[in-house]
Amino acid sequence: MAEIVVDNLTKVWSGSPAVDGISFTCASGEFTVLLGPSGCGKSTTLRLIAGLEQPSAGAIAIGGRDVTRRSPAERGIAMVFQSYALFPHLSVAENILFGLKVRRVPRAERDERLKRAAQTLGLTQLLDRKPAALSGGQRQRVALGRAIVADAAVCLMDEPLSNLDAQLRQEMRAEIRSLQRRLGMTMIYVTHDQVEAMTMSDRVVLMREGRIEQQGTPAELYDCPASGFAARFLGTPPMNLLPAAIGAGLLPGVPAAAGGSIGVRPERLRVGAPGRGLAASIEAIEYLGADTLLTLDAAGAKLIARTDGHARHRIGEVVGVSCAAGDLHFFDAGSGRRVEANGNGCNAPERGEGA
Amino acid sequence: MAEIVVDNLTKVWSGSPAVDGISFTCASGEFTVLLGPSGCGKSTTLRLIAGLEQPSAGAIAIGGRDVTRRSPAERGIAMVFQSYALFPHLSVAENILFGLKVRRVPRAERDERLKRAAQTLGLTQLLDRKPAALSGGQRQRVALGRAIVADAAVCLMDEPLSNLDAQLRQEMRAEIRSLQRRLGMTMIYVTHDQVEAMTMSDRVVLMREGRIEQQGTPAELYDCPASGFAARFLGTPPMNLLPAAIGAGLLPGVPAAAGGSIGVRPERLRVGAPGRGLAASIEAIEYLGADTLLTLDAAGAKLIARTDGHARHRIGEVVGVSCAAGDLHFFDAGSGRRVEANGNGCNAPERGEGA
Amino acid sequence: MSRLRASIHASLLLLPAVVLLAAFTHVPAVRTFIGALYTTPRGNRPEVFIGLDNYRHLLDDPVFWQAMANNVWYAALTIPLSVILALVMALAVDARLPGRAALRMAYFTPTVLPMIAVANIWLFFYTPGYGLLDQVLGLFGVAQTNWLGSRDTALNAVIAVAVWKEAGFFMIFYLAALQTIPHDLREAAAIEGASRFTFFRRVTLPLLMPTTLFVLVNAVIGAFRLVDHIVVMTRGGPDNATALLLYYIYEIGFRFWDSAYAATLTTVLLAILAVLAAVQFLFLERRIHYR
Amino acid sequence: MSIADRSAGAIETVGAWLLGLLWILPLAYAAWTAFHPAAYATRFDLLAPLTLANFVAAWEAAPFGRYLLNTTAIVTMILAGQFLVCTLAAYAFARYTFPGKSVLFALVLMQLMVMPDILIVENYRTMFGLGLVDTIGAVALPYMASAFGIFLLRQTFMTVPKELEEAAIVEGCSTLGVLWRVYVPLARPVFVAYGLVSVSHHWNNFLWPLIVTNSVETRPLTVGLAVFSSTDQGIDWSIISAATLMTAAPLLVAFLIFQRAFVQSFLRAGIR
Amino acid sequence: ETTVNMYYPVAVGGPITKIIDKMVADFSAANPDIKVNPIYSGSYQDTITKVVTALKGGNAPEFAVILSTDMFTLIDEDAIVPFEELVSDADKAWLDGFYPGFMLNSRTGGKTWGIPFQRSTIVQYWNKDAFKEAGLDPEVAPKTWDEMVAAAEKLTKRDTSGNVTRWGVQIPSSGFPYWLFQALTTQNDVILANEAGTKVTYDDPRVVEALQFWVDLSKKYKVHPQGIVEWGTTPKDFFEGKVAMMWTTTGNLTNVRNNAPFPFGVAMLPAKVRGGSPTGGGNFYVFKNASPEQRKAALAFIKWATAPEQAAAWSIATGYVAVTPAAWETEAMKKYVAEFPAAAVARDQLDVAVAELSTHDNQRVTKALNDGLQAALTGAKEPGQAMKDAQAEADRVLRPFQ
Ligand SMILES: Nc1ncnc2c1ncn2[C@@H]1O[C@H](COP(=O)(O)OP(=O)(O)OP(=O)(O)O)[C@@H](O)[C@H]1O
Ligand SMILES: Nc1ncnc2c1ncn2[C@@H]1O[C@H](COP(=O)(O)OP(=O)(O)OP(=O)(O)O)[C@@H](O)[C@H]1O
Ligand SMILES: [Mg+2]
Ligand SMILES: [Mg+2]
Repeated sequence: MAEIVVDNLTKVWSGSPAVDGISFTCASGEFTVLLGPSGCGKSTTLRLIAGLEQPSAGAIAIGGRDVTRRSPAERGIAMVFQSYALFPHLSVAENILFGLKVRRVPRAERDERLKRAAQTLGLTQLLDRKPAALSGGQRQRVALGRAIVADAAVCLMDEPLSNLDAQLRQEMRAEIRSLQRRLGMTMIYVTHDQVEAMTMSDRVVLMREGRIEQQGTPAELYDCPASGFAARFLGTPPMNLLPAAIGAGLLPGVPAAAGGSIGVRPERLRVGAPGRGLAASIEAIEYLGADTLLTLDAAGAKLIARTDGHARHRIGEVVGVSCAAGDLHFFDAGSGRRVEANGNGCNAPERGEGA
Repeated sequence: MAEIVVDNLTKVWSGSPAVDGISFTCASGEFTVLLGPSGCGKSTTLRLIAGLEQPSAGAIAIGGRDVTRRSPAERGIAMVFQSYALFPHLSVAENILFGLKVRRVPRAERDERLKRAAQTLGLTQLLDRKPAALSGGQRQRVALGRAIVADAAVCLMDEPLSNLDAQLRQEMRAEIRSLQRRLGMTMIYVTHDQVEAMTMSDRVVLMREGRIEQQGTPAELYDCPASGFAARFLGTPPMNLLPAAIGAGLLPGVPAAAGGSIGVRPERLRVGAPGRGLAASIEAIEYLGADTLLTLDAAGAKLIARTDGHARHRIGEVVGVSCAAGDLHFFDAGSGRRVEANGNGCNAPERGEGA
Repeated sequence: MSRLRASIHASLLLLPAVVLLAAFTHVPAVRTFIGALYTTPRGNRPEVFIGLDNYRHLLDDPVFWQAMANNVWYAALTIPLSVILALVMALAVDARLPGRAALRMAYFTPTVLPMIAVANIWLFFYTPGYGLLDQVLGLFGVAQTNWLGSRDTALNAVIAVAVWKEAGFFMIFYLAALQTIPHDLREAAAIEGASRFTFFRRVTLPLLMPTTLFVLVNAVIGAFRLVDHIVVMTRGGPDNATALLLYYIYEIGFRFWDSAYAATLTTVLLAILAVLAAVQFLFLERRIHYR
Repeated sequence: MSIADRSAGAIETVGAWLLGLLWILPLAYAAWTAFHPAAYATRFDLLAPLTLANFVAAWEAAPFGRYLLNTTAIVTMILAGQFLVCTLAAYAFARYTFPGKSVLFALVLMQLMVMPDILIVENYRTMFGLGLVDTIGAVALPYMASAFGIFLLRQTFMTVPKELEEAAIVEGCSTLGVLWRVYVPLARPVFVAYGLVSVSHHWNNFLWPLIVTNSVETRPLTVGLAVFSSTDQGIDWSIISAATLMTAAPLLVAFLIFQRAFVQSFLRAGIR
Repeated sequence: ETTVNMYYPVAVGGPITKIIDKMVADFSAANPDIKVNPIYSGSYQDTITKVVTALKGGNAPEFAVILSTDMFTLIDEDAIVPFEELVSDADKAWLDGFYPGFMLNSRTGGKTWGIPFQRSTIVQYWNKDAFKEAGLDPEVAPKTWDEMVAAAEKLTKRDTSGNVTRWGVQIPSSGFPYWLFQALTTQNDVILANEAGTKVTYDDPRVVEALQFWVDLSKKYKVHPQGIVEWGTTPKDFFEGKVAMMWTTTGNLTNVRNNAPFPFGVAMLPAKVRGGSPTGGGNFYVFKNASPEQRKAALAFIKWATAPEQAAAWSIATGYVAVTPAAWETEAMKKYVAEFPAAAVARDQLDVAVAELSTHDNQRVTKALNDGLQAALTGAKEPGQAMKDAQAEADRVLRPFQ
């Protein structure tokens, strides 16, 4: 229906490339998340796909048709802008209905869709307001509403939930996901929230400085990060990366000779009595409600371990840190790429399908 | 030095109150987080404190001086706007330095502060760009930079990190917190991210529809939510709220008679073999990398339980769900307020002081 | 969008304007300017090609040089005065002043009132003895002055009228432009402790630059084009003291019916204006931030 | 607000009002003379008798009712034409790149400089050729493409945030749709400003309408007004003032109505 | 039925357009086969602009009322036909029935190009109260320059600080100072231009002398305001008592009569070597592009409009000088003069009236003079120098016509 194929796409802004020869495919009806640090080219990629920027090189096909030179209107897309791009002179309702009016959707249907979207987004009370009289989150929801009502085959969203509170965000996540499924939309979704990336997407494209660092299912990225960068980018707190010499202490039988670094996720670390595993002292304790984060010092290397909410530790206490065999990741010293050491192959666990 | 006292503050927008008689105190050098759902009045409160809106009623004192009728410039504050409010015609450097130039800070010092801020924020390469040529996250960092260089006694920030990726956000969090400590700034910080609220703040003010729902230390709010709303607002996934009749099954000896609801946090639930605690079936399994969320059905009531990353459960499996005595919270049926049932007093654990 | 398609769209959008402009400005203008190379045709004397003779004559024409000098002085005063006043007015009526609706009206009236009538009223203001100006100055013991009848004051008296007429006109455009400056910038600046003047200089003014370019170009052109009040008030007198280039052209064209010489003068005036406008445009356009 | 601010504010208010008084002085004077007998035209005496005789005399000197109608038709026609033609052209100049754009723009700006009076003879010939002499269309036609308007609207359109256009395009707006639904509403204060200025200008335009029209059915107010100016007998300020007020009153009222349109609240809060 | 368009200006106050419309209606009643279409065309200046524009656009009117001084311009544009071509022999007498003073401006090269219609001349008005106050005979106006200076010196009034509160005499000098100056030169017995309109005598010593006198009125005698005196405000100055005597057109008679709050007198201008004044105002011209029938129709209207009854009515209604002696003999006119004797002063002055300065390239030649006059009056040049410069410029302009 509306597969998106991005082929060797490049966008250069006055000399420096914002997007640097990326290629990926987003199958029809699939939900792809673009992930990456600030300024890595996510929005630019999205704008290129939308046709709002002309690529410096490369091609884009939507639904099998090369649309590289087509106007945005011809691409059949809906979009949520990172900056919202609400029309300041139109009310919330008019903003949401803008595209439908332009496309001459009959009035009755328009009203119907508006009502549904407003309800979903909790905007029913605000339909007559101008954007200037809305809170930040409300504006963002209006922007979202505009994309939702469009029922387009392809939907592009640029951090559509960044200004919403956790609860609303969770609802919206579920809503967007189910809408996308129901309508069979092909979705490209930019977010900096890895929980969103993990829970919503079929596929994650991790970008770094205009290039693709790794792409795959969320579980693949989490369990088999292709590089130190990918390893640290997904997961909060991020994976601990230790010099191989030190990290080897976590588990008996790990060769420390190879150099490079060893990674282990905070939640995989077991903090117990001293003597077992790596000896470390507790430097800081951060209580997060559900968990407590321990910052540990092992021979000068810092580690973070996540433990239960009320784990009773004290600063300065000396503990032993260990982990299971499958929990270690090895990265090359120079390139930072993953090394499949000791036959420690990567097998992502099955991902339970959400409700 | 710069204590902020908000007294019975009210702001009415054409009939409906956005802020409705709130009072709180932010001690000098304290870090207060304003938390609450979208549209609850956080930004409005901040803008009232900054002097950008005139209150409909109430007073604001900063450093012991009533500033209710003072201009923003006289209040000695720095602010990060939710909408960034960058000057479109000025470069990043000029935007950041705007306030310092206005205040005639000597050139050498200006350059020094700019350099430091740009480094902290990772903007060094972008100092000559105009805002229009920045990514969303970069813009937000410029807005942050403007507040950081000001060294003001009072600093107000409105969702300053919402467009940053997890890693950068974590760095910024630490940076802001340490800056605030170092300079002894009084900070009021709006966020929708409860991790930010929990890790950064000395005090949380939880708002709802223009009123204060609860205020206290993060641990107080997390461990002793004053209402069902507060209980569900903090924590992801939120606290499970079950009808007392069902919830009583979690723990032997809990009286189901009282009515109202019983709350328990997902991470406090222990999922074990059937027979122990409440019988429930697994409806969905969501893998988040570090954890797995189980959605459970217990006699028609839905629960979420957080378990280890690779907990091996299957959809449809029947399990027993239980928890410890101190983990239950009781809420009144009508008002939703907390009920201290059975001497189940609330004692927030000590909070480990972070690095 | 492809370049070709963009070009087609653009040309369709421009078509009506181009046709009308060509029909009623460019073609007649070109015909007029060709006329500058001939003698003026009269009913009983057909035109004769004389090449650049008209331009040579122009160099020897003392009234032309006088009008030129007058016009330079006139422009040097009216342009800055009217543009600055316009900006001041716009800022005043954009702020929350008491009675700003009435003030807007007051500033705008010169644009609404017909020049033929208004010039007559100004004539009264300047009348020696019992004119309003002399009546008011008389209160301060200033002697009677023949404002329009003396070579020393006539041009400046006329300039005052021009400034009066132009400032409110430009104010309207500044006022409209002020509305498009986002309010949160003002707030951010207020928090940074910027005084209103600083905000004006560092934010408002740069963001008003597109309008300023427009106003400046028009003010420059206006300084060479606005002569209605001269026609009524002084007719270029006394002794050409208030003769401006366009008035002189008007006189040559519609009193002397010397269309060839009028075309010559027009060509020169147009060249001056084109250079001035181009300089401003090229100088400012690159410095303007359009967002 | 601090005391310093407040006193600065007070000074500004007084200054603004003084300037306003200065600016309205001619109108005030016109009102004074129009409502008083000629003998008081130059003497200001609070007890001077009021009269409407000047208005009666002015009204009777020409068919002002008909002229008013004609003028209204002319300015409406010009304004409609200008809005259409200039908006389209300004949009092309503001948002398209095409070969020869700057040359074309320079040619448009040329019109700002070429005074229409100079072209009267040629344009009359054109109108005569088209058989339009003595029609309202002939009065309006040469002014419909206005370089002033194109330039003004171009400047305005160029400040409209690009992302709004992009949002509209993504929503499926055509070129004209974007113009109509985004640019025009966002430029509303400027359109109002331009409208007021254009109407004022053409309301008061004299020479071209005088030349190209011959009959009462086509002539504008100013031609009637000209009866009172520059007579051999010197100036009768009373009658000129009365006639001026009569002709300018609709404009003044229009201004009072439309000046509110300058204050548009929607762009006031930051939309990022 | 023949339709003819007539452009006409309005140069005096009052409902002129209505008067014209009524005239045309009366004419139509008498001549049902001719339809005259009167087109109001602004001031004199606007009218000539409109006429020439239409002419160059190929659409000139059939006939028009235009300044008598524009005769050469119209001839040079080859726009008009002489009346000798239009009138039958029987009508030749009609051509001779006008005051010769008016015909001076209507003929050149032995042909009659224009028919006087709305004509005027310069007269002096004086304030009888002021005369009384100054100890002068309020019923007698000065008859010579010397008398005028003497009277003006008495009439000029100063307040304690030396500011003048009333001037003795005022001769306006804005816009078209040449016309009033021509009165002074005529009185000094010099004619400024030849009949062919190809030569001027601006630098004649008598011209310079006349200019010197005008300058001296303010410089030497200090009885006349300094600098340029505005034409438009001069009547108002008179009403306000700011001047005791003014020189202005007979067209102001009605105006002064209605607005002067004091008794006033009207007299012929004072003499130096001789009395005299230029005439002014507009003539009928018939245009070449009119068809023979249209020319005939236009002529019929012109004849009708200048016939004694109509000329008298027009004069009474507007204040213009009736253009034929016969008009003054009508009952209506006699009655009017009896009521308002001042009206006859202009007629009496016609005996000594001269043609208004008119040459080929008329406006340019008069501008040369105007500039010179204003330069002298504002003190920028000595009168002799000013007139020499003006002569040089006029010679340059007129060279092609000589
Ligand atoms: N200028 C205004 N006019 C009218 N209502 C307004 C205006 N500004 C805000 N509001 C309303 O006031 C309420 C509080 O807005 P506020 O911006 O304080 O919310 P918030 O807590 O910051 O929300 P968010 O997290 O979405 O930014 C909202 O319902 C909003 O719609
Ligand atoms: N118009 C422009 N001109 C020049 N450089 C630009 C422009 N727009 C973006 N850039 C640069 O291109 C890079 C990629 O920008 P982009 O907006 O795609 O980042 P992003 O991944 O969306 O970041 P964020 O998460 O912060 O929104 C950034 O370094 C940015 O500064
Ligand atoms: Mg982005
Ligand atoms: Mg907010």
